[in-house]
Amino acid sequence: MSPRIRIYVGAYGSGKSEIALETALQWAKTREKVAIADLDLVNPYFRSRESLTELARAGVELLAPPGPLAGADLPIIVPQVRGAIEDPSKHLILDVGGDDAGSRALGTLAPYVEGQPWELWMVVNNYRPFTSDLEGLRATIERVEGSARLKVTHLVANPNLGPDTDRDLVEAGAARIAGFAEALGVPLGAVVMTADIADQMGVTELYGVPVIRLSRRLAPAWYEDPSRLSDSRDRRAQLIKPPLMR
Amino acid sequence: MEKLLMKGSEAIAEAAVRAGCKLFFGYPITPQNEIPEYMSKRLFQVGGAFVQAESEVAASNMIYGSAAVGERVMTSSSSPGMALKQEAISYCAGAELPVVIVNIMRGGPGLGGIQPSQSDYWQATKPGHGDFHSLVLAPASIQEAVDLVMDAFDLADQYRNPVLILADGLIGQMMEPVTFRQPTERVFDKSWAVTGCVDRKPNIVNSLFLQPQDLEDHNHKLFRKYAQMEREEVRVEEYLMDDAELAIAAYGTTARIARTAVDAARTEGIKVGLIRPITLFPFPKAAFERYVGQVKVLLDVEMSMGQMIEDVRLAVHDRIPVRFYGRVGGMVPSPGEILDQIRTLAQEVSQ
Amino acid sequence: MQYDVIIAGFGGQGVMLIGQLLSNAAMMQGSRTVWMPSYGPEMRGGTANCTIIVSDEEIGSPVVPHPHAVIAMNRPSLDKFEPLLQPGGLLIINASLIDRKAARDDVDVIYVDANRLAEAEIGSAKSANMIMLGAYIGRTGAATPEIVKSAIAKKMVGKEKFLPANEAAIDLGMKIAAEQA
Amino acid sequence: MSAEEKIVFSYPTGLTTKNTHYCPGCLHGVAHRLVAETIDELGIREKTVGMAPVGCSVLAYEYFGCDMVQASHGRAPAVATGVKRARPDLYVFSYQGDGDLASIGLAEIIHAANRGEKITVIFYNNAIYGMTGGQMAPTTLVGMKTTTTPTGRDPGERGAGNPIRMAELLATLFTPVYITRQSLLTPQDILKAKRAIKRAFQLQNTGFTFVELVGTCPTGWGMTPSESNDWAGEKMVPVFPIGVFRDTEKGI
Repeated sequence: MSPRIRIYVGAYGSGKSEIALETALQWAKTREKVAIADLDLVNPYFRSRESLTELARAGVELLAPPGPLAGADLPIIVPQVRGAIEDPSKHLILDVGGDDAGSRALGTLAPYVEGQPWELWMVVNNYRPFTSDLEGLRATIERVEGSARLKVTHLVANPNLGPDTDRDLVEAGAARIAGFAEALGVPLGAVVMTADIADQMGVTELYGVPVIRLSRRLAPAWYEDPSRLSDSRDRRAQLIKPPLMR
Repeated sequence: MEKLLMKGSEAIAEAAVRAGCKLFFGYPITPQNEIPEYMSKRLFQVGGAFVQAESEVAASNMIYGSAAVGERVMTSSSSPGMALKQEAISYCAGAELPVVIVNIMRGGPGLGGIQPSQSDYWQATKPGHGDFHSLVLAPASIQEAVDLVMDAFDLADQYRNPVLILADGLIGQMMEPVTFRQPTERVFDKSWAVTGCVDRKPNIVNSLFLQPQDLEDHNHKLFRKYAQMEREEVRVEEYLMDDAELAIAAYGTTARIARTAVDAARTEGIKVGLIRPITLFPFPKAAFERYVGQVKVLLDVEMSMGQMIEDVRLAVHDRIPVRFYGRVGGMVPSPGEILDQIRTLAQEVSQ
Repeated sequence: MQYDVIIAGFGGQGVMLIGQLLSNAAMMQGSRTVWMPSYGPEMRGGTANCTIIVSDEEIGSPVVPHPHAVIAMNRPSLDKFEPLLQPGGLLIINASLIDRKAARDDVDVIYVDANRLAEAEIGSAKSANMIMLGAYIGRTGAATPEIVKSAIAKKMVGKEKFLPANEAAIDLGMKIAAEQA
Repeated sequence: MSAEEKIVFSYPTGLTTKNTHYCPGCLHGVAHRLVAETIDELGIREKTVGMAPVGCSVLAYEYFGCDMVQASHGRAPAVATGVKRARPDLYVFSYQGDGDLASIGLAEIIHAANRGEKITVIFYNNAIYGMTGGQMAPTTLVGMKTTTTPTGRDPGERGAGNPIRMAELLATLFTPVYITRQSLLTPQDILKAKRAIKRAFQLQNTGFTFVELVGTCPTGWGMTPSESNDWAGEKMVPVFPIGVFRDTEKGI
């Protein structure tokens, strides 16, 4: 079993919160006293605190600002987070905000984390700016480690283009990120893909690490809509066509 | 009652004082400087206070503060300055504070010019950030300006909402005889004001709502007030409309100029009338809608590039064609120019 | 019946003041009236002008593109407003400062040597504007001299010693208007 | 209560019983408490109106036990002017952070001070924008990394300017009657800060009074609470020296 504290960091929009949620729900099936802390101070939208009900049903404790403050544009770390870090009976997932700006919140807690069993997983999407090549990724990791005051222990491959993701794209991306991991000397922790692509590929493991099956929980309903239509790529192409050319 | 020959700006200031306005915060900008200048002399005579603020932004936040303690308060400015006041006007609407704001319009965009204009119709009726409305009153004479300012304070208190007096530079600068009526004796509940929490729980004046549902509810509450304004506060003047086949839509000074043109056209046998919105929000939609089937063409006349015309068109839903004639930049349309437009339309209609 | 007049001159010649006096007099005699200034940069240094309307009926447009009368206190004012005058209208020219005759032959013209007369007859060059006003009311009857004089008295509370000179200036203007009839 | 019992902690009525949202180690709570205790000790809760700013302390209107007005960003001194001019009998204070007061609201604070508005301004300076996620504030120290000065605040080539010292800046004005800077970093500092806040309220009706408080932002700085206190003492206090810059009654 992996250490009881799992921290997710990554660039903006890399998919941290989705993966943190999925991990919490998975852990809840096999572990006692699972908690997830929302340290995302940076982005007031699409944060894990929005999945309150689902987490409660699975028995996962959510450590996030209460009530109306959850929607506030305020950088709040609740004091219970430190308590959970130092409580040996808790299995804790820390969902940290994007990029080095977001991970500064983790820097506040780093001295308490250091004395405990922990892993810091950095989520990487090679289809995002700044982490599409090795140099960009190396610089991002350095920035994040600088402000988090902790070292990245694992990379998580989350190759995707949102609703336009397909099997080819995931396979190519996972290979590329596995290459980054090797070049950086940081082990791969998991490969992430949506459940339907995992089924298409028929895999539960890739590059010797588990596949995390994602069911995009945080995306609002309207976000999915284009992909439910017959061919979202053609739709997009139409929208991009300059109106004056028609 | 004694008649006084007063400049529009002075008359507006005096009307405010007589309506019980105790505080004025302003910043100099032409053509409305007579208002702060008048207030700087007058308010200290009635135990009030005047502050020349460091900016229009500050001035409008000062009225927010004075309104929060439940006092009658006013500020004034002209077009570019009004843009800066929009911040606090939105906060006043959000926190439901009664304030009166006077805009003596000049030409734009940008620094524009200081000559008369009606270029702020949009800024007045479709104001600031967030979903809200100010109640907008547009006088066409100095006497009407006086009467509307006095009403504005009651309306602001009644609805706990900003009320805007929108006038062009001519109304601000010209002199006409005026009389002042006694203010109404209406009493308004101000138990919400922050006057010190003696024998009650603390009051909070606020426009921040963290819960989306609460904010949506608050917006709905505000819009129920605007709906009530649309039912109860619409003001409009109709002139020679009974048999009119052509009608002019105009407000403020432009409407007066148009009336002279209407009179002249009538002597030529042209059946033309005038609809003059006095409240720009709520807009007198019904006054226009009523003439669907009777009026064959509407002519919207403005000292702007066609701002009010949008509301006129919405009111008649394309069931009457709406034409436009406007002058901008400080150019004031003459009665003759408007008369020419009327003649052309009359010819079109008769064909 | 509607009287309207544009009074124009340099800033400092008192054109705004005689306009206000006329408007006040109109109000005091129970007429409707509007006084409308040009304002802004024009007021500083260049020409200043104001429009006054006196009427028995409600006044529509405060803007008068073609006035029935023009009082021109200086040359630029004459050049600017003479062409706008209604045919048959009244043009009052300050002959002390304007070195040309009226260009129009379809209007009624009064030449008033206002500055010189003000100094010689009234004893103060400042009264030139009052002489012009006297000429205007003398010719048009827009207001009676008595009511204009009481408007002046009202305006000059605290400066009563200047009252006789101003009253004399009004009378002098009326006399000139009568002489040139 | 028996004679032997001694109250070591009580809740000031100047505060509501609502739990604050501040992060562990944040000193806004301490500053709030000092203001509230002052209001209690002077017995003026029922004639006090406070202005809440925009910034981390935006919700201050929920925490103070007196009438409160929420002001737009930086405008609290202007709103306070409106309140005090309308009701000179009320005690009026604004509570503002560094972005609110020293950046967007610089004009408002300087002119309120210069007019001698009879208000008390409590200025919490922690050298960073907390609310919006740790961007550079006007008081950010040279070299300090923020999300908008990723390589450290650089007054040189990058033209990011130097920290603005508000207490000193306001002390160049003739009008204010009391201007001080205190810190909240140690218990002794807090006692001194309390005395300063109380003096400001006591002098309020003689003119403009201003108390700057050197505080921390563990979350924005990425440090533990104790590290932040140490850092503020070592780095901030030399740039923002503690002291009284104006006390006209005492001839300062």
